[in-house]
Amino acid sequence: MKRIARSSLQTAVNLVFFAIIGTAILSATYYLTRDTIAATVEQAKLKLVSQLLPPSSYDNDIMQDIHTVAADEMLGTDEATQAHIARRDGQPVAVVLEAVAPDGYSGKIALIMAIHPDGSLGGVRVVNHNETPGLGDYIDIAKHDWIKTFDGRSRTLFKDEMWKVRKDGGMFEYMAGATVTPRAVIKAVNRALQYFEAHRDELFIADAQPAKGARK
Amino acid sequence: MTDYLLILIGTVFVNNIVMVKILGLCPFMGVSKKLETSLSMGAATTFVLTIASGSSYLVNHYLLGPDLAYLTTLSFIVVIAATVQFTEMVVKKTSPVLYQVLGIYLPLITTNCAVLGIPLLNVQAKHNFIESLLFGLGGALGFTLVMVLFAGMRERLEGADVPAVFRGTAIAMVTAGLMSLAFMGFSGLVK
Amino acid sequence: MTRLHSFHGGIHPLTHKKESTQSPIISAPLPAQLIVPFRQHAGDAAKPVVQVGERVLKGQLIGEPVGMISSSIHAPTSGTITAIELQQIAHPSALPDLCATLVPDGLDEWGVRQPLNYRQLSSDELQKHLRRCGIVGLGGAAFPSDMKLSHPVVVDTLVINGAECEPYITCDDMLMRERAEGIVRGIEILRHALGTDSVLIGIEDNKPQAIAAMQRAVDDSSHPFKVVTVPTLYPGGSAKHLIKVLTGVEVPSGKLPTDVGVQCFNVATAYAAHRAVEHGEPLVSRVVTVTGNVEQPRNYEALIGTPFSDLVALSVAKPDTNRYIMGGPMMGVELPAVNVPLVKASNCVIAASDALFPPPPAPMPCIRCTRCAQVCPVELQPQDLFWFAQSHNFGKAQEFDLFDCIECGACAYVCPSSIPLVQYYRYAKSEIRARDLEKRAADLARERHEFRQFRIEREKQEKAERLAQKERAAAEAKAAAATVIATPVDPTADADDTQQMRIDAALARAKEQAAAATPKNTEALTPEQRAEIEAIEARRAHIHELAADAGADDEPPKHSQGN
Amino acid sequence: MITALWIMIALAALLGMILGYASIRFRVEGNPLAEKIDAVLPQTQCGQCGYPGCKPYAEAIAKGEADINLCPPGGEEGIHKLAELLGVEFKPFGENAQPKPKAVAFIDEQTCIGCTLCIQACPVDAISGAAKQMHTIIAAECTGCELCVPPCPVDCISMVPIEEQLTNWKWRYPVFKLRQTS
Amino acid sequence: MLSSPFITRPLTVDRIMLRVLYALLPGITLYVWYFGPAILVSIALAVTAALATEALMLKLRDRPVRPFLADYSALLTGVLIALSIPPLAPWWLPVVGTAFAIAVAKHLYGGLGSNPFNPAMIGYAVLIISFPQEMTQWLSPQGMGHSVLTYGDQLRYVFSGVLPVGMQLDALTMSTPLDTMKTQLHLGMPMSDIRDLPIYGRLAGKGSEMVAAGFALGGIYLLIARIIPWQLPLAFLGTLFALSGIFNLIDPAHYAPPLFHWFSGAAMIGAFFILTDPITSPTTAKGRIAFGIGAGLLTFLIRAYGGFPDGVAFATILMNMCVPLIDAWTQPRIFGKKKGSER
Amino acid sequence: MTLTEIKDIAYNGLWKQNPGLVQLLGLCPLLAVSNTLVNAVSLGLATTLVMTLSSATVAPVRSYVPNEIRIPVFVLIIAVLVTVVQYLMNAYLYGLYIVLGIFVPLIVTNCIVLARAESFASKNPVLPSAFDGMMMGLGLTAVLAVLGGLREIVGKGTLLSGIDLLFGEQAKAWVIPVIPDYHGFLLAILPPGAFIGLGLIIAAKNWLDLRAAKKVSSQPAPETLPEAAQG
Ligand SMILES: Cc1cc2nc3c(=O)[nH]c(=O)nc-3n(C[C@H](O)[C@H](O)[C@H](O)COP(=O)(O)O)c2cc1C
Ligand SMILES: Cc1cc2nc3c(=O)[nH]c(=O)nc-3n(C[C@H](O)[C@H](O)[C@H](O)COP(=O)(O)O)c2cc1C
Ligand SMILES: Cc1cc2nc3c(=O)[nH]c(=O)nc-3n(C[C@H](O)[C@H](O)[C@H](O)COP(=O)(O)O)c2cc1C
Ligand SMILES: Cc1cc2nc3c(=O)[nH]c(=O)nc-3n(C[C@H](O)[C@H](O)[C@H](O)CO)c2cc1C
Ligand code: SF4
Ligand code: SF4
Ligand code: SF4
Ligand code: SF4
Ligand code: FES
Repeated sequence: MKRIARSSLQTAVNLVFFAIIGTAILSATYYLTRDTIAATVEQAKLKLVSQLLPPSSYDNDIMQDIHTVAADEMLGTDEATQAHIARRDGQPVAVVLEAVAPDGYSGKIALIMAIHPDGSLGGVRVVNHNETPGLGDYIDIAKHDWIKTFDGRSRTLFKDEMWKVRKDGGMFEYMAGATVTPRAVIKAVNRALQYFEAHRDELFIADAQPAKGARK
Repeated sequence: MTDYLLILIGTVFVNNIVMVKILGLCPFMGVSKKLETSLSMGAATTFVLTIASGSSYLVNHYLLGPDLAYLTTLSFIVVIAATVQFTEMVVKKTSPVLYQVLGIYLPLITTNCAVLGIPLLNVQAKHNFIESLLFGLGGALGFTLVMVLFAGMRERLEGADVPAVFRGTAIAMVTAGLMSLAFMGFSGLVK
Repeated sequence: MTRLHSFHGGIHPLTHKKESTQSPIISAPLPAQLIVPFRQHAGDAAKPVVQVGERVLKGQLIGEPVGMISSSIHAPTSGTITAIELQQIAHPSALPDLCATLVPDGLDEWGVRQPLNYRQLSSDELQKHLRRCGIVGLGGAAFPSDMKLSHPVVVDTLVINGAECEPYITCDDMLMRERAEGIVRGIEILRHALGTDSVLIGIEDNKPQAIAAMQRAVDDSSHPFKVVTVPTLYPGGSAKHLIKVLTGVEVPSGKLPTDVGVQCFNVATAYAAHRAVEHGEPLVSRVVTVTGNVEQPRNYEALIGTPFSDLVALSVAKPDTNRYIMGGPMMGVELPAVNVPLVKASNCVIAASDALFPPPPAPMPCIRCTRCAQVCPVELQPQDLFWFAQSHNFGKAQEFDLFDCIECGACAYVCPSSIPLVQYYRYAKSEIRARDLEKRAADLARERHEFRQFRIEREKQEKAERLAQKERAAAEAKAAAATVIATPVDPTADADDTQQMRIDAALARAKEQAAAATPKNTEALTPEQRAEIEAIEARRAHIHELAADAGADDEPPKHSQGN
Repeated sequence: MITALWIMIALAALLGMILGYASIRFRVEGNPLAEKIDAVLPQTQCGQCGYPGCKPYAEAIAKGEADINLCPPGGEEGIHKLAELLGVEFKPFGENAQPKPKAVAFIDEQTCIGCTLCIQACPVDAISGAAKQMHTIIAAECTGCELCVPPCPVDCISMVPIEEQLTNWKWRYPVFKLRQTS
Repeated sequence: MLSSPFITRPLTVDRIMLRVLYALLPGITLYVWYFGPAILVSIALAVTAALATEALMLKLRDRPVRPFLADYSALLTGVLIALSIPPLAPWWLPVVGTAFAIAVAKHLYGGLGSNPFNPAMIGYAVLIISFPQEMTQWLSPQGMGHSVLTYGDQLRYVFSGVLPVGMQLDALTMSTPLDTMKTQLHLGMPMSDIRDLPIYGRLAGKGSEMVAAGFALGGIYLLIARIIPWQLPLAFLGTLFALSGIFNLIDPAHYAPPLFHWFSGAAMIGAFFILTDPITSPTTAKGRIAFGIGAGLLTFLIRAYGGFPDGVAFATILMNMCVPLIDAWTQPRIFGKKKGSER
Repeated sequence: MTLTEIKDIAYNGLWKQNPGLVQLLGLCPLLAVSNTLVNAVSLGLATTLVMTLSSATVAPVRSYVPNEIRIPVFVLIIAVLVTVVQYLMNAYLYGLYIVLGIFVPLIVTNCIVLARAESFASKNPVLPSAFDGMMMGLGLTAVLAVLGGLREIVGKGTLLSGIDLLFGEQAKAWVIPVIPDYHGFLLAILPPGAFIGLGLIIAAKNWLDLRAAKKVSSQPAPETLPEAAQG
């Protein structure tokens, strides 16, 4: 019995020793790189935003100017997201919204878009999708420029029936053999614009406390 | 209930851990020469993987929390390695017969990417405890399924007139490729 | 009417039986020379009991059974034994076997014949008699019939095999047509020996005349035997399948028919039993079909040992004949040469030509079409057996019941890929058997090796003990001496030194002794012997040196013992 | 940082204790693998593998010290069996370990001087005879290991390949031309 | 020395394959009748590619070329691939698919008889995954499209991708009936409305239902000629019928009726010509039933819920993976052994 | 370390005992992230780094570790190293870090890392161990590179796509369009292509080995080769 106890203890001490050293090294690295990582992540997001909005068009710290958007059917989201607000000289220039097209050919398509206060689109990007490679994936900017056709469109200029693929009588091009995907994206963007119309004013009010901790 | 069923179907077939997620390949290739051993290996992995996903959920949820996320990998792998080592010792003592069959393969489970991959995916997907368990179980069942099927085919291939340069692992790889091609048929089944 | 049963599979090849049933059985003339193999039956070969140059009478014992499964061999006619040597026989290996060459004297003089009344004999006595008379199964397997009559369990049905399911062969058919009475008498003898009540005689429906003749003979004999017509279906003549058809009983895999209370004999065996018991004639001749590519296909009653060439000459082989098959086309063997002798199991010889039996097209890979499985009477999966056999995966083949295969050839007959399936099975079976033997030999070797290790260990220990005893005695003596002489040298150092010296000496002696140790089967060595061995040892050491110089690769194995 | 340390220490201590406990509690002796390997080896005891007999070779394999392709008497078949048992790839024989055809030793009884040296060399006691008497080899028990050949001072032992006879004849693997005749 | 038996029945591999090819003729004829001759070009391309690849691989593997080319199995693979891709496909599509099928799925495994996967279906799967766009543009039946391509036009398109002036590929092609159904259901159209679309005929797709019937006819010939076992088509079609029937009864707005399933897509050709590939299907009767049921189930699942409009190809290769195990676990009782007794 | 030792270790790691081709260890990253050359090489180098360090750490530590916690301790060491590498990548190569995804932390369970720790580093001194780890890592990287290149060319018709993740925006110009106007053979980029591609590479290695063996053995021309039966 004693032998067992001693052995257990010995083993434990041994393992603990390595654990301490390991944890120490790890923690050190973590604390050393933490800020760089945070900066890099921010930078990456900024880079995405810059595809939607020219950086010269705003002058605020867009990453800090946040409005939390509750989950909404119109946006296709099922948890709260963050909208970033771009301002120039304090005046809102655009809001960067996340939306989801739930009815892609193979599941959800995650979108991000910049909407100007007048309801026109700064641009749309697909951030995540599972569409068939080679068929439905032309919505991805890495594959095709199709997504750029949204640039500058607005619901004031184009009526609801124009927000369709050409095949259904709308204004959007599509690739033969894959119309489910563009339909889903167009529908989602259109609905996001409608959401914007309904919530325009509150969207441009930044959260009182753009706390860091709120980030996922 | 249906949700849980879908998780199970999704992990076993649609997002099969080996064929689609490409995890756990070393044991998949290494222990699939014989049907019996692959079944046993599957069983052992199922056991460890289910425990690992459960306990790593607990570790992650109750010990680490969001602030210590950087310890995730470290703590998970230590828990897993200990589980495997413990299982090995217990099996060795309590059931020599089972140990005969699994003996060589048990330590291999530690280095099965799937065993660490599934807990990490669990964290990424923010699964709750039951979901984590099911995800682990489903992943392991999927692992067992493809490994057993693969072993069956490899046993049959032993008799085939495979070109010399392809004999052995090369044709096994090609077979695994065609299997994963087949598994693509499941895509879209569970969205 | 007996209700008939059926078995899975089977095939309907063209029977080609008409050709050889047109004329009655005739006796083949005495050949110039008879070659009688000593192994004509399943089991161990018989032991020759005659000398070269000895004159023998017809029916005289020339080979005596050895062991349990074995049978007697008799002189087929009177004449002189001119040789007992290895000669080519009808075997697919084309390897020779021990045969007696008998030059007939033309008298065909019978030795002593001792007819018996079977009713007064016990089963045991009958069995002994049949063994003495060299009666073996004439249905193909040539299994000693006496063995088949001894059975530990109750046998209630005797099945008589008159199916003759193989194409071309008609010897049983003709025998039944012409000698039905003898057959029925033989059946009664076998029935008596077995002690069964029910006797079923199964004959395929393509032999109406044989059926009629047998029915008549049975009616005449007033025995309650049943002649049953069974459908023509190859391999309906296989004992287990005939039993299934006639009685509905399936002989379990790996078991004998007697285990389910049935025994099966061929009609010709029954006839031979009749001749042996009621005429005292040992088995020295049989009916054999000569057919195929010959001018006069027919059946002969021929002496065992008749070269096939003689029989073929009688029927006149057509000029394009290029090989001969003993047995039927489904299960027979190709003769290595046409002059090999007729044996007890030879029911047929077929002259073959490429026109008659076109050589099969080159085999293609198996396409798993399972036509073979559809016809396999044992319900095996021949394509799997083939797959494993061709990849030398014998364990799996055995797992898939390779040893239940009766080698009937039905699978190969239908195989669209023309794969010689049966040969693969035979290959696999003989490899497995060889491996089993090897395994047993290895186990034996391990045992012997371990025993040897153990013995050496024990001997070493004993020797060490003996040595220690001697040492102790010597040390005591020396110690006594030392005190007497009383040297001024440091006693401890001296003690150590002498101790060391003594140990060395002892070790050397022990080594020497070990080298000359008495191994198994040897008595204690005399001094002369030891001297001689020492000389040898020296020579050997020299040889070793030479060998070592000659090259490193000749190095003796690391553990060469004894030095 | 401090919490991290504490957590890892607690975790490590706990698991370490469990494992340390288990290592004593569930200790197992012996090596059943070597025995399994030994069962596969041909027991010729010839030492051609470089080990003094089959058992030591089996132990060496079990310890992972020896390759599986060192036993010529076992043949390729033996390697396949070992590969299967150990779950490793088949490995062909090396240059200097090619199997020879099976043979048994034969003592030329005219030349034999009855020195008993061969008897001592034979690992399976397959030689009978006594000193100064003619020796004979019990063919059925001879494993063909050739160990008795070098010790013989008068070179009277030769290895005779086992010939094919009716009793040990085997059906051949069907060979037919699938290759082009060219 | 040869072993017994010395006689054989003269039905050889090439004759079996040839009969299967004959049995495809009614279906192909109807195909040409309804969709024009483009399919013949596809078949010719695929067959040429199949034979060329087969010959090349045999040469590389140092095996005799002639007997294996003459066994028609490669040819059959080629024809089946051609029948499963859109007829108006660019020339390289059947060529790439067939070459992959023969080279990788067949010859890397040792050629005829050794391949665990159905080569034609591997070829199809590779194509639909790699070139989904080209693989989803099917010809509309004759008289359905706004214009009709002449034989020469079809040829020219296949080889150069150029259509006659004023014609658009869009106008000539459509997605298959199954695909359209899937898309429309996705868009929320109820089943009844979908069936009123002009591309549908009485049972399923206009034209394609007749082609399916043609294949069924050929299949019945194969059944009668005992070239294929009955268990496979029966179990497959039965399962498909039963499942689609049940779902159609429960929710007719979202699930197509059984006959629709039978006569659209590859169900018929799959049941009689593809699942029945002897080399890649189980060898036991029970195993074949299990195989057929499994394939039927998977086909229905993929059609009803999956990402692909048709599931026959994937169901086939998924079930191919199970064949060794099915075979091992459905070994029949052998003569003289009790059922379920340990082998 | 003697020169022959160095040569031996290098030959083992790069060819004879190549982890990806012969030992079949470390397959998951090998197959999962080899869809482009850049991904493949990056993960390969990260793994090499971890392997070198872990082998170098395990070698001196080994003798102080009781057997029953050998694996946990080794794994712990590896995990620490991997996490460090992970954070460094996260901080300085963010784009790549996102692309390689879960496979960076999974270097921990990359079988080859532990396998070398167990089978080499635990029996050898520090320097050879570190060198062995590096060579094994490079062997894996080499296979990754070949496979990644192959898949990228066949699948996309380009080479070095994604290089900008490593070297920033200006590197976009370095992408080589190997086959211009290529249709794209998607299969190669998807998982089946990974398996089949690796199968082909293994076969190619077998072919090279076989050819080399034939060349060697063709000189003495041994008659002992058993006649190959039915091909
Ligand atoms: C394998 C496969 C994958 C497909 N993937 C997509 C996709 O990702 N996006 C899409 O819109 N359509 C996809 N489709 C095509 C749809 O099924 C459908 O044909 C098309 O969207 C309807 O187009 P149409 O209206 O031009 O006929 C796919 C089709 C197949 C066969
Ligand atoms: C080793 C062996 C032992 C046998 N022992 C008996 C036996 O004790 N009793 C018996 O009736 N038959 C015995 N037989 C004979 C078989 O039942 C069978 O009749 C004989 O092998 C001929 O079979 P046939 O089926 O060629 O196919 C034995 C056969 C063999 C091979
Ligand atoms: C495939 C096959 C076919 C057989 N056909 C016959 C046959 O037609 N006639 C016959 O007497 N024995 C035939 N036998 C042999 C029988 O199985 C059995 O050995 C014999 O009837 C026993 O009688 P016996 O010992 O008197 O020869 C056949 C055996 C096999 C394996
Ligand atoms: C009834 C039958 C069905 C067949 N079906 C296919 C098939 O679906 N796909 C295929 O590639 N070959 C098929 N073949 C041809 C051949 O079996 C196939 O090419 C082999 O799989 C090649 O080894 C078939 C052959 C027969 C007799
Ligand atoms: S030879 Fe064997 S496998 Fe073939 S049919 Fe006859 S019993 Fe069945
Ligand atoms: S009949 Fe011939 S080709 Fe058909 S499954 Fe049997 S062995 Fe194979
Ligand atoms: S080489 Fe000789 S001693 Fe070594 S294992 Fe083989 S038979 Fe035994
Ligand atoms: S007699 Fe010679 S060859 Fe035979 S086992 Fe003994 S030592 Fe070996
Ligand atoms: S790298 Fe080996 S299992 Fe993943």
